Amino acid sequence: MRRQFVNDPGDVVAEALEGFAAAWPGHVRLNADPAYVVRARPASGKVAVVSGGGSGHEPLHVGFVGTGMLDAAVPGAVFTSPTAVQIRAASRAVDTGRGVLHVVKNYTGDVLNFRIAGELLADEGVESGIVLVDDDLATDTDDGPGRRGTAAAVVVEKVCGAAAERGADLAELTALGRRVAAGSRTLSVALAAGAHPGQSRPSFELPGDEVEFGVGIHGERARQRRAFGPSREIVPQMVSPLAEALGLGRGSRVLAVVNGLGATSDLELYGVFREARRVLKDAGVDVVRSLVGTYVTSLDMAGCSLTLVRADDEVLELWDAPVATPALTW
Amino acid sequence: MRRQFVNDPGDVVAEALEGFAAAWPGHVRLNADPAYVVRARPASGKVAVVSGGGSGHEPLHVGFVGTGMLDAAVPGAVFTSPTAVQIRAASRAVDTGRGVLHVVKNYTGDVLNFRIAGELLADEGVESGIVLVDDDLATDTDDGPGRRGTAAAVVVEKVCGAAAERGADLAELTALGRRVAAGSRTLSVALAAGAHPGQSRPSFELPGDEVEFGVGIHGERARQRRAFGPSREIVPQMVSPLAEALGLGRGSRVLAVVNGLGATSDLELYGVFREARRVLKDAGVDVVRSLVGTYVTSLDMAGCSLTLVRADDEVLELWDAPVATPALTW
Amino acid sequence: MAEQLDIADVERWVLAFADAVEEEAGYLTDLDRRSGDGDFGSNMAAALRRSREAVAAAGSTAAGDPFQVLGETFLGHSGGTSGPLFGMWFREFGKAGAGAEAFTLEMLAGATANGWATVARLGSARVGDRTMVDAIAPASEALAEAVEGGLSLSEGLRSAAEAARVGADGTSGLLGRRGRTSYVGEAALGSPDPGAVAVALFYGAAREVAGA
Amino acid sequence: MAEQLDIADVERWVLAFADAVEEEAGYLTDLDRRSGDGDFGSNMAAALRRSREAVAAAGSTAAGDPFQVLGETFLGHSGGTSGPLFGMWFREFGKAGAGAEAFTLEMLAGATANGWATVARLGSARVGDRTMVDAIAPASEALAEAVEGGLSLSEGLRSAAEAARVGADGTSGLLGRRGRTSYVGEAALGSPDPGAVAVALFYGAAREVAGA
Ligand SMILES: Nc1ncnc2c1ncn2[C@@H]1O[C@H](COP(=O)(O)OP(=O)(O)O)[C@@H](O)[C@H]1O
Ligand SMILES: Nc1ncnc2c1ncn2[C@@H]1O[C@H](COP(=O)(O)OP(=O)(O)O)[C@@H](O)[C@H]1O
Ligand SMILES: [Mg+2]
Ligand SMILES: [Mg+2]
Ligand SMILES: [Mg+2]
Ligand SMILES: [Mg+2]
Repeated sequence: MRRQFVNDPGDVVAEALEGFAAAWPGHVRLNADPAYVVRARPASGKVAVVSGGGSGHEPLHVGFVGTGMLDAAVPGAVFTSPTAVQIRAASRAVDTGRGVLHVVKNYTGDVLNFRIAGELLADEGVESGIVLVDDDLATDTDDGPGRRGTAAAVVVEKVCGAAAERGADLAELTALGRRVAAGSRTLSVALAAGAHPGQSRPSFELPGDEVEFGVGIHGERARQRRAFGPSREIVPQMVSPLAEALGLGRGSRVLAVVNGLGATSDLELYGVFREARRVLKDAGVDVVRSLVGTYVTSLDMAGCSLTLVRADDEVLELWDAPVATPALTW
Repeated sequence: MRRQFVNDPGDVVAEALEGFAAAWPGHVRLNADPAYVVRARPASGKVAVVSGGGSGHEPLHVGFVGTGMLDAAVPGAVFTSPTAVQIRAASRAVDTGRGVLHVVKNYTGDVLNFRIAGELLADEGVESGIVLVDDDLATDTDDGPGRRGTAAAVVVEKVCGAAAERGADLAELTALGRRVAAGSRTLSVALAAGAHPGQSRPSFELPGDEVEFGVGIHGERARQRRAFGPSREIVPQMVSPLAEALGLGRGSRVLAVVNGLGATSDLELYGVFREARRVLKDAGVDVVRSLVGTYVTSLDMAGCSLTLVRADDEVLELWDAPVATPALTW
Repeated sequence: MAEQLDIADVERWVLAFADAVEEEAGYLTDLDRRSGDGDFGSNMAAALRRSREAVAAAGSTAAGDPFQVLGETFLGHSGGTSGPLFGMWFREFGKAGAGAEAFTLEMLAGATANGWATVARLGSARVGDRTMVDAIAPASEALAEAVEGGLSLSEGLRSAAEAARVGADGTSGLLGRRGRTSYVGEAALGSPDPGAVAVALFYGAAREVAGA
Repeated sequence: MAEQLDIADVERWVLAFADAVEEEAGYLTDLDRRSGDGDFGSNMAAALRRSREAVAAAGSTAAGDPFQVLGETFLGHSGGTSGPLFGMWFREFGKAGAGAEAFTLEMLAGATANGWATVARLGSARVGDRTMVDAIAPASEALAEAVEGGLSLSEGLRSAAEAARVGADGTSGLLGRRGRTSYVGEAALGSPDPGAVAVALFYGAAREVAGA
């Protein structure tokens, strides 16, 4: 039996956005209808970086609006793409004349609505470019819509946000974002599904001796179930395919993100990070930067994802650049 | 059936600390045995602020080590006080000669071990003072060990940390911390219990139509169960007794902390914050600062706490002062 | 019958389309249940209910305006895949009739061709992929032939409506290659694609208004 | 028998205490189950196992040193309530015998009195609260009387051991006012407080080593 702190399920996102904006007045402003979040202090003279997608993944994306990262975030209903009109309105609101970079997780609805928004904006003379984030190795198949986008979005948004702050133009940002996305892969493991606001059953039930291996962030099941076991057995099953997919080897440098899917404690996430580092170290791979915490969720799913991102000097410098948002500040 | 990402349950804390220190090399250093965490760049010439307690409440306390907040944190086993020797070692490590402030949540084991540590330190000529955090209104009874300490610890640590950074002496810090603690009250509501690492059952079962009202952060049941309902019905039941206990009325100013107990989504927490603000506003109480997120947990408990802290200019200025820790930075 | 569709005709067309979709909402949803996630009919009906009000409130001054409103409404309020595609589809009709007093057959043929291109581009959908394109494409070809052959507006629209209906029916035998239906494979065979059926209803409504 | 306990005697005392607690671990845990959370015996036994090794490794040069080691071990490794209280208790014996070749009866009486004060201060426990203090206090009074009366070391320790035993037994009839036992109320009546029993074992071991 799952319960949540909600009023009417249909109002969850609007009410949460209202609370979010009230909680972070120094960082963000909310436009309620159409719904989008912009920086409290608008930037000037730079390419605007805008992201968005369904809600239910908080702090992604609204939590990353602020100096050094996003200029605007466009939240849809839970697990539902924002509309093209929302995206257009948010993009218009933050365009300074140098164009808008759309960072989009690779889901049909998101891609479609951001593409349409791009066409609507073009009609109005606002230039935009898209970076598709498609890091989910579990959906790496030859046909179909391609790999899903998950936690690598945080890295792409951070890196592009920093580069935009330094004055990069839209073409440079698009190329940079695509390079980072291309160098990112993620695998996610669920121990228990989350439940939609107002629903009393989780989206799937797992037997006690199995995990969903390669799960997404929308409560859907994975293609595989594997045996549950201690982290020392599960984590290497995540690390090795990622390292292989990215062609990592002795001397490679990576940025690692260990991300909780909603209901996973920091104790567990840090334990997973410790295992991942160990496995990578044994392979000669150097974890030069990391982010461990709850950043891209699937409502209250119990599980975690591991993202590896190929790190070069430019990416590292942009990663290290100052950022001040509700969910990420340094 | 609960499962976690762990190896041997007895190693959870040690392994997580190792991962934590590896994840935040710019902020912290770990001493593995006896276990404590100190700043990566030790402060000099200021009173050291040290906190600690059982693990399972992450990011509290280790996540608050860094500039502007704690000099050291001393984690015990899950839900178990650190030992006096651990506390002594951590305090010794960060004492700069101006003494050590111990911020202690009011639990018998914590109080005892911090008091003992204070006596051990005194024997060695290290001065220390204790601020007891006892904000939990649900345990406000005449006899017994007094109110438990919960999320107000974050506020006390932040405010005292900032004051220490500005050069306040031990007596001033002790008085300040006690004042903030005295002006803080919390109520917590659980929708589902968490489970200890390695245990497959949560620490209690709740029928679907009830919530634990006035729960603590150690998986124990509350004294009361109340009817589950929408946030607009539950939140006022939290706000009103807090406001009454603190004597809040028209014109009062408060800092509000809406805190997730582990498995509660940001969507829900921001919704709760929205309700709390609304109820307080109706009573003429001004929420002048807020913190909404997952800061003091009870493993993977589904639930949230609301803390109100009486805010005066000094407290607000110290709250706003810069802080740079893994879990709180501005 | 008139050789043009003026603003009032276009508004009637929109309402007739809304009526038809609302009437068939259960059927359309059921089709989407067989081939997707079962929200098509209710989503379309909801967006069209909203559009009715918006069109009424808009006070159109050009033949394209009701479609412009329809497009914005779909792009602004309709989730899922088909919502924004229909939004862009209507938008092409809005553009074609922007500033014009009425739609001619040529204008409708042009709007349909552009709409086809837009939907195909955005959805990467080709004929035979079991999508709305499988109704759009034959309608577009029928309209082009009608213009070429000098047919009247009502004749052209009847031809388009029939072509769209045949195209939609034909999706019953197609394996999905785009959208959610591509995940269910052969299970969708035997019933048509809901998006294609909706396109057929769109031209059916036009034919009705044109009195053909 | 000797009128003093030298380093070797103190080490024997510590070992005899450890033996006694390990032997009674099940019983002590059972007592804690009735009045608390059921971890007392196993926690004490674990801390004492660790202490055995630490004392052996320490190479004591003063009579207080083994107790110093015991105190540090309990303070550094024993959780719960009684662990740190025993740690501070042993520490008082360590201080009393710091730099000394042997313990006299006076020194033991002084250590006990200081230990009582420390435990009472830290635990806010008074006689009659159903805690270890209910065994410590009579032992302390017996030792003070023994010193006053000019008794020998072995006579004094016998008297202390007997007083501690009587005090511990007497907790069976007390309602808890400190620690977890205060939560269970009358349910604890009829069985003694485990901490008090452990204190009785401590003086019992001393008496054994003193040959009394
Ligand atoms: N890539 C695509 N290109 C064109 N049309 C598509 C595409 N994908 C789906 N459609 C159309 O959309 C219809 C389903 O719409 P809808 O139920 O809104 O989608 P979903 O619920 O899967 O997001 C299908 O019947 C099909 O006609
Ligand atoms: N406040 C106190 N002061 C002195 N002794 C105490 C106090 N509380 C408990 N004790 C002693 O500690 C013993 C229980 O120890 P332990 O099992 O370690 O405690 P817990 O498991 O409750 O933390 C009791 O039998 C009692 O003798
Ligand atoms: Mg559908
Ligand atoms: Mg859908
Ligand atoms: Mg006990
Ligand atoms: Mg215990």
